[in-house]
Amino acid sequence: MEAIVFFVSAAIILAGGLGVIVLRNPVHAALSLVATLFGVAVLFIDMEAYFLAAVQVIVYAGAIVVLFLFVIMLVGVDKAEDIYAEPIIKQRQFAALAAAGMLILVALVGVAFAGDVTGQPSNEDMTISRAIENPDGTTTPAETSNINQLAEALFTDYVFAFEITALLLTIAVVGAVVLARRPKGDLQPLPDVEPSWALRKPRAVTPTEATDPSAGDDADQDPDETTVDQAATDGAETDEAKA
Amino acid sequence: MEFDNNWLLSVMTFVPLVGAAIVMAIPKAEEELIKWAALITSLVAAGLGVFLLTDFNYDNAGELQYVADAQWISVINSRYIIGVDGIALPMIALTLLVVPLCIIYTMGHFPEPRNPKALLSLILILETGMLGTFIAQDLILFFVFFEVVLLPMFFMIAVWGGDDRRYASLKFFLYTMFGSALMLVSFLAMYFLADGTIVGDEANTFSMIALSDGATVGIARTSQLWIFAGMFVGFGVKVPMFPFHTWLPDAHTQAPTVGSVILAAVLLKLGTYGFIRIAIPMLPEAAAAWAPFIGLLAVIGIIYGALGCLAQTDMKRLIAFSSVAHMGFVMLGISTLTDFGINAAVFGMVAHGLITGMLFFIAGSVKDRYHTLDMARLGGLLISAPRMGWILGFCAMASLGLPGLAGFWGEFPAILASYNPAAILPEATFRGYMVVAALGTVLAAGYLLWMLQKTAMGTPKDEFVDNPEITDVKTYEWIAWAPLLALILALGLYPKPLFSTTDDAVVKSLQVNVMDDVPDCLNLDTDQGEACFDDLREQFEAAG
Amino acid sequence: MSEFLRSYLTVAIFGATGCLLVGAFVGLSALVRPTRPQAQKYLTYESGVDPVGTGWSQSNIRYYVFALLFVMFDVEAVFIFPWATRLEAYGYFGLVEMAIFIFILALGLFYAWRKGVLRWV
Amino acid sequence: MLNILAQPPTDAIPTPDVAWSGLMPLLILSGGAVLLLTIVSLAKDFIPRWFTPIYTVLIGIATGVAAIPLWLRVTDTPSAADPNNGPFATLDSSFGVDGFSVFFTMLFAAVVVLVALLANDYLRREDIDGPEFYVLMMLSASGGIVMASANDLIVMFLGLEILSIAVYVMAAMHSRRIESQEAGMKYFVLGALSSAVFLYGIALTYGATGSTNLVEIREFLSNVILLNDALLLAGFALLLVGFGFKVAAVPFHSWTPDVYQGAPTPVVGFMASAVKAAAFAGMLRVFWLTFGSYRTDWQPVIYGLAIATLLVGSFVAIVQTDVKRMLAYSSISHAGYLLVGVQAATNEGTATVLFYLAAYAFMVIGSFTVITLATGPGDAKTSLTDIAGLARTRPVLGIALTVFLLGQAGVPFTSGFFAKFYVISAAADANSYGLAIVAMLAAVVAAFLYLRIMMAIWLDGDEVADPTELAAAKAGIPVPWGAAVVLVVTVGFTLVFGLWPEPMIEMARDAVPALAIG
Repeated sequence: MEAIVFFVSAAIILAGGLGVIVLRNPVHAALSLVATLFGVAVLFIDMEAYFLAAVQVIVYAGAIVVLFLFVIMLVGVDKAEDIYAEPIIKQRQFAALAAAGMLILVALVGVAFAGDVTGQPSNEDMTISRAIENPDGTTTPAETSNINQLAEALFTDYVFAFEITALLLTIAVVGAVVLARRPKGDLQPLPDVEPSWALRKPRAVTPTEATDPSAGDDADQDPDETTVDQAATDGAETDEAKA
Repeated sequence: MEFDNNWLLSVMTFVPLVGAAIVMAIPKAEEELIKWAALITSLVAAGLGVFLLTDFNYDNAGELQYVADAQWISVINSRYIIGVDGIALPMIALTLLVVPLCIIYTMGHFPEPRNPKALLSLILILETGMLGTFIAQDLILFFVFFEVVLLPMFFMIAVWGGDDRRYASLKFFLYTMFGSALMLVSFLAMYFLADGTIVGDEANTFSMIALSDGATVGIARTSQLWIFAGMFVGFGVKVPMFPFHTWLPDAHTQAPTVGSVILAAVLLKLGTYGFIRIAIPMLPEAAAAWAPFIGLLAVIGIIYGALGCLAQTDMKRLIAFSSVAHMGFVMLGISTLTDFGINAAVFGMVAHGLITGMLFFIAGSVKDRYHTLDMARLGGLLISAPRMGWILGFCAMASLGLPGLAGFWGEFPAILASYNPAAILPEATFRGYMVVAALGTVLAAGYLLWMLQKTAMGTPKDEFVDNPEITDVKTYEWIAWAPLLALILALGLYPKPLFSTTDDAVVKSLQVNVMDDVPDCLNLDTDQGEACFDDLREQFEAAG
Repeated sequence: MSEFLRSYLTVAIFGATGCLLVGAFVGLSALVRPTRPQAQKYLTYESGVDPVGTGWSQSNIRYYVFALLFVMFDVEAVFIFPWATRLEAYGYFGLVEMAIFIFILALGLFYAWRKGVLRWV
Repeated sequence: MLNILAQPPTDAIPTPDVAWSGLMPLLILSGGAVLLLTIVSLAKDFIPRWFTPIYTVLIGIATGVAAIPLWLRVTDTPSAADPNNGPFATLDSSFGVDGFSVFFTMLFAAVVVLVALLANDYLRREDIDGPEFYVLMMLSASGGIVMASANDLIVMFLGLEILSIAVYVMAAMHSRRIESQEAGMKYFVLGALSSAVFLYGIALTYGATGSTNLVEIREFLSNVILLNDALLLAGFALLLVGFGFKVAAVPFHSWTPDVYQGAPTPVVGFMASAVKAAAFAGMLRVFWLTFGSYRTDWQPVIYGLAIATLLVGSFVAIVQTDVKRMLAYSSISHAGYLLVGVQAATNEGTATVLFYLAAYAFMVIGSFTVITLATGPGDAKTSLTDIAGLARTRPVLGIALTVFLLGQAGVPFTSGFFAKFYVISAAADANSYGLAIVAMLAAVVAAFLYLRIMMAIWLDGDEVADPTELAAAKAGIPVPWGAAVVLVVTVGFTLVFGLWPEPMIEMARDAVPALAIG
């Protein structure tokens, strides 16, 4: 049964992950991320880490993805960048090659040595006790709920980590406040730089494009380019519809 | 702690640095004051040098004198060890002589852009670096001073140089730094591989005394060869030896007159001095293995330099190429690994310093007057400025090795020594080198006389006739040149004092003083010699 | 089927029942209510304001700060929860540690408040 | 509720001891930052502009001073009179206090002080909000201290994040410059990726060893012979990638030039000194100290990284025309040298890295101070032609920059020379002669870069002969007192330890890391 749960949730995770990179509409991509995160939560449950599963849903699927969506909406979904431009020649092919290589590597490590988790939890107290299935079909429940064990670890071995997490979150708040503030005064003009030699060929690069892709937001956008983008997005949507 | 024993060398070395600081502190407007401060500083250093020359114990010139040994960086056991012996003494004297003369020369005619404050402080810093290199007896100290020399020279070329100064200065800097990079690795390898305990030092030591006294015998032959190779590149670039020489013509041509003079007179000697002081005494076995190769590059340098000279149209560039040829003779003398050859090399270094320095002075003065060094446009110097023409002729003669002038005693014994190199070296090869080198002297006569003919003989070209700028030797030039001319003549007529000063130290540097019964491995046949070094290694290993 | 999965079966049954009930009631009302379609009735309900433009509108960056603050306290809750379940086991040590934790986070919120990012203008 | 707490529960959990003395510098620095944040929130309109920089400087000095008694304690050997001497750890072995971590604490304190002095006038010039900058910088430095002191991988990860996130924000703080935003964004995206990789590495290492605690991992690795160490090695690789990003080792360096060019110049000074130092601290702690028994496995990888970093850093720098980009590549090649020291995997090698980091931190802050002043308002004119002739209009700045560039090139009589020398000697000691030679040759190539900058400031540009014009040009590049202090300190450090490196080398050697249980 656990195996079935594992495979189903693994399929959900992979499909979600694939969706994140394949879907052209960023909102859809974010939503398929939710699927992935839910799948992970199911895996946690499968491993009897209930609290983690809950946290996964509450924090990741709930809060983090909401944050993602905010950012996406902030940038504006309709202003998709021209993702068809390849800054480096044959970039896509290389990326695909690299991804395939990584996949093979991970698969090799994973498949060949999957059973070889060598470490033993050195501290017995920290072992998350699991329910034991007895031979006669009944189960002996876990000694204490894993939330208690988690708390125990949190207040002994990881108490320092716990405290500095507060510091980290504070930095995040300060950073967000600082960066979200409206800039004082006018923006400085973009520098007039030549595109680097790697970018110079093979397509003609307009100066605004070459300086900084993110400048497209507030700089004047090339009308032709926008239509191309629009077409691209539309095409992507129709593709999805077919799928 | 007596003054003359411990402090003399340090004071002498750092006086110019203090002078540089003083010069920098004087406001820019006080140009005269700046010049006099710089001159006085260099004269004070020279005065200390005179005291050193009189006080030096010539009977014991083989031993280091005025040794000071102080803690510097104890964690890597690098100490502030200084001292001077018969090899270093002439070099120090040469430095102390040339620098004040250069300052006097610049006082009369300052190169553009003027800024005497900067140029004079650079010269003084350079003096400290050069003197420091000659007195250092610790590899790190040596390396530090060796590198310190680089920067002032770089700036001198880059700021006061000719039209192509950027290229020349960068090339100079990068070449030399490339060499010293490998040299540093070699020093470190020696530090870790040598065992100083056999000569009563710490196990890992940078002390040049300990390392040349035999702390290095235990190093395996292959390691020795590699270490020597690193040093070879480092010193060879500075000399410069044949494949690494290309920076020299550019640097010389572009440098201001004083820069060229100091470069020719002292800086090139740092490389050959390194061979004599560090590479050969510390790694005699590797030196013996590399010597035929060094000799080959030396004779290539002699011929190549000479042919290069014949292809030049620029007088300064011609003199620069002649430096390559002359340093080839010095390196040939060194590569024989005999006391005779190395004595000749040291003499050659001094003679080349005096003569080529002088030639660059003249070239500078010619340039000031004619605003060109293109030999096709020059001519008739003997008519328009007869004294200068004669001085040029005198120096050209000295440079081509005319007996009775200093140049002869550098070249001729070097050629002679290669007839009879150390026994461990292949005799036939070196005799072949001798023949080629002798050919080189003929070529030298050829190009120098050709230069003389182009510039001094004939009648002045129309464009320079009745040019009021073309005057004969001026007073400041006389002051700057007279000592050099006198020394060229004096050393040429009576070379013995210099040879006797260097001889003991040279003999000592070729000995492998490791244990009581020292076999003279370099004076055995090739096979026996190598076996002899192997024996030494075994003895060392047996001893612990 | 293992014990732990069996307990989730209950959840599944409840969920299914819930969905069924909603479907049943919506279906029932669709059967009994009158149907008079008008164009206005098919407009998206936006608090009585006419929706203009596409649904994909660009939102204000201020939302982002709110969202981030929300995440921050979400994470805080994650830490508080395990502590709360065994409050007595950690004694004063736990209390002090948690107080420090909350205090630092509260300072961040305080800062954001004083900087005025919580105020909607 | 207090009643509940007062009763000793039957199953009370033993709570860890806290050695406050060991945490003191960290508490001062992070507490100072949080306090400043509170002050800013409470009285934002009443704080004079001079208050925050002075406050930050004082906090930095206090941090450094608090580290001194710790230094004396941990570098001493335990005796009858002081049994507590020597390295120790606290909070269930998650925070180690040893010579190594205290050395870094002092270094970070110094960096905070210097950058605060420099940033004051910069922030005023560019009209950037002050207090947040200082708060973030202090917090970031606290993250560095945590990384250098971490005895637990999770703690180290959090240190890394505290360090990095604050710097991401600082990099993007010049809100009117689009390049600054771009820099922050690029740094953030790539940095977040590297953090994720790092975290994955921690997970795999945990899987292989059963603990995240460095002490326990080391125990495990030295006591257990793994028949199959693939999982562990995969963990090593991922951790190394994570560190490689932070130290800008090739091939994980691609963010560096853009970020250095775009970020506000004082922040770049902070990044090049503190962030690099912290990442190397973490790397040494994890690899040399913890995975020391597996050094034959990771040494070759670092060897390769070092060579690639040295070569790319020095060669690519040649074609740059922007000073900040040049220094970015120079910082990459410096990372290569530091990797040479790490690769040696000896205590001596560790000491060389510490010395190098200290020397480099001062030189690089000094360099960026000069560039901050020379580039003028807008912080955008950083090409070689923009600073041409600087030494003639402002000889003091020219000389200072020359000292720093020579130091970075490794010219004698600067601390940079001994830094390079010492690292190379560690490599030679470890018999890595090939690496030593590559490193020295890279130094020659890199020297070209520094010479180019020097030539630009000394030789290029128009000669300004007219005294009034010269005065006007001078007035265009004011040297405020804060920057002047930074320059004096950094030039002094570079030259003094160039002539007499002994005390610094001694200190670096005393600062050998140790894993203590506590």
